[in-house]
Amino acid sequence: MRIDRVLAGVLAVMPPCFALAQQDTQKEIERYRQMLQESNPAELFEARGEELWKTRRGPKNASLERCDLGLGPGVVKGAYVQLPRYFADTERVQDAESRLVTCMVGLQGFTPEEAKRNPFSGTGVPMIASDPFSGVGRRSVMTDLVAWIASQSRGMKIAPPMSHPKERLAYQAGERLFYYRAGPYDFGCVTCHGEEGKRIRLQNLPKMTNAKDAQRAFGTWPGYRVSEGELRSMQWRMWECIRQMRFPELEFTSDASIALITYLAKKAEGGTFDAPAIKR
Amino acid sequence: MADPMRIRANLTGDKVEVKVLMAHEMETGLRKDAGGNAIPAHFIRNVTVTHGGKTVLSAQWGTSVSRNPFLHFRFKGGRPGEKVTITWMDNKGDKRTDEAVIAGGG
Amino acid sequence: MDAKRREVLKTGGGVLALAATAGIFKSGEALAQEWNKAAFDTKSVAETLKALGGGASSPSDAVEITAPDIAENGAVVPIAVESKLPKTQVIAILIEKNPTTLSADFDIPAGTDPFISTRVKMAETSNVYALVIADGKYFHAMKEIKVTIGGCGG
Amino acid sequence: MKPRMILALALSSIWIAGCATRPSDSEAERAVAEMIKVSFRTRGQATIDRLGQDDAQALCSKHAGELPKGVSDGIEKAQQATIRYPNPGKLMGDWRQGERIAQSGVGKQFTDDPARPAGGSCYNCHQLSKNELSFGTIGPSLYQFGRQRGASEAIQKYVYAKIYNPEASVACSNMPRFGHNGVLTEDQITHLVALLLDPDSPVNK
Repeated sequence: MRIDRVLAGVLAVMPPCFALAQQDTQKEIERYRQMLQESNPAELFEARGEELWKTRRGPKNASLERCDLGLGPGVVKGAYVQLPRYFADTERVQDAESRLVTCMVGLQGFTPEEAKRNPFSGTGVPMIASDPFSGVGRRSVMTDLVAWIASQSRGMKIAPPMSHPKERLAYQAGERLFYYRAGPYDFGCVTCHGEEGKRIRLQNLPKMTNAKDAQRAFGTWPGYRVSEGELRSMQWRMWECIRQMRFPELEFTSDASIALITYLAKKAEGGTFDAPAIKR
Repeated sequence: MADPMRIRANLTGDKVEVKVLMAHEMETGLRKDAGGNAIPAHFIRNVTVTHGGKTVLSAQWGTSVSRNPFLHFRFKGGRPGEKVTITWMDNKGDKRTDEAVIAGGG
Repeated sequence: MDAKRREVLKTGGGVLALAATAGIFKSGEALAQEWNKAAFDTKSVAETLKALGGGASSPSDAVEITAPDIAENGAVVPIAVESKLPKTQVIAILIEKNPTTLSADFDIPAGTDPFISTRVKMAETSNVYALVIADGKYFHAMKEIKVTIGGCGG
Repeated sequence: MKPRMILALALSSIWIAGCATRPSDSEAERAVAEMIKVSFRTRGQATIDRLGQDDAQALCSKHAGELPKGVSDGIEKAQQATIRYPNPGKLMGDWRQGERIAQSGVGKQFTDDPARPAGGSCYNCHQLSKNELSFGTIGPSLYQFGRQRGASEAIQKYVYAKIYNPEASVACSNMPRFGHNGVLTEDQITHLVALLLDPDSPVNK
């Protein structure tokens, strides 16, 4: 991206005392983030998810214990870090959430609409005018399950498979979507995630084409968002970015969402997975 | 029914270090929904922690304790294998009690 | 803290009334589920202090607040309070500019460290007070915590 | 929305064509076009036609990261022609209103009330007033912007144009074309001009 030649000069003349104040702000924000690490309410969601995995539900009164997340029926350990991947039974590349939809439909007998009905906790519909993503305690089975499944890959290396042509196609499509600019604000993912060391307000932005940034970003979703008091999944992260880009609504588990996640997972390859994390 | 708490109780030196997470909305009563209607306050008001029949901490909370509350404190006199019992009660009268076994030593 | 003790403290406030509380404090178990509505409705530090039975409180270096100078989000502000004052009975957290001032109030029985760590909501940048009752006297520490605007919204 | 909307996607690829193990460029392009059709839905004011691109958006997507000089010159020239200035003498509004607009990040999201005016989201990317610690760094700092440049009519026009359509001076700028895309009104932009240039504005303190 080109630097604005006319305005760039301003940076050079900032008084030094101010530069110091900014450093202090950054340092204190870091300290705040450090203090949050002491305890992560994501645990509460993980515990519910583990319970839900074993609970018989749906018209078929079945649990999800035989759900195949890519490593064989019922194997949860390490599954999340090897997603998205191609599944022969659905002939699709799927991420954790879309695979859970498949299992809820196939094993438990829900309709796809039922399985997707309440994808994000608290937010089936925006409940709070001033704070649209902070619902009033609407639980999401999907979110709870994903929290637990992700937690079972903690400490493992991010390793999305790329051997199937459809996996590579999803990656390539995701890359194109990443650079796709549209809408009334001319935004694309690249607007915020194309340069190193940038911020929105005080939030640091990962540069997704940089392995270290991508590893840290991908490796910390799902995350418990303290600002919302909710656990947020990678599907939600995509949905929310797309909303803020002023695009129409990204459909839950849609091909575009999975393509973007595939692109990010591949960029983050080799990083250590450390989610569900706790975030601002 | 309210969700279980996540309680960690570890003996460190001669003190039991207790860390607890509670699943609760802690709704302030000051927020409005999309239709402009106030969302009623819903929050934990009382927390009691006991060990061996003795109260080791009791608290009263207002609406400004964060959602999914976290609490960390230390008390003397607990041994590994003994239980710490925590009860919370909210303004609607909902209650939840959970126990944790004191771990470790060291 | 039980309501009866507060009532005593409120009406008295002097040495005599404080002495009388010692006995009631021990029998607090039965009243453990009491909730001091009057205190939680207060809208200033002075009112809260009064509602908690204190006439005045002295600043003390023996009360320490551990919290960030700047909170990235006001919905969750980690705050720890430690008192080095002997016979610490109560630790309360007050947030001056919140719609209601008193956030939390902890009874510290003998044998429990005069230390509390929790997370509170802050509506805006504000002074945060840790109020400690030790041996019947009121002490406090104060710290300003800045709350920043996060995200793209606002 | 845009006068020249093109729905066909023309995106570049960094992959070497002809590599047998990878899907071809055209295959990936077809996949993206199909995904865009099936993966989004209209919600509130964020209608599905927002995914269509005008020439500038399509070219910036296509040449992301490596914009050839000829293309950027072409975009800037075309975008310059879009700028509509207010009447002379009306370029500077009220910096106080400007500060509120700069602070507000709402507008055009499907969760926003379309009846409410959009904000400028300025602090999301720029430092402006010294008092606001929470500012982004995607754009350059604008602190003391007017103090260094004065507030001549030429500068006012420059700032107005920059907010109205930043791509007129920098093709594929990260900054939205606030005026051209109808996000901010003429009045709102003049308030932002004042925020940057008025000697009394906190930006210049």
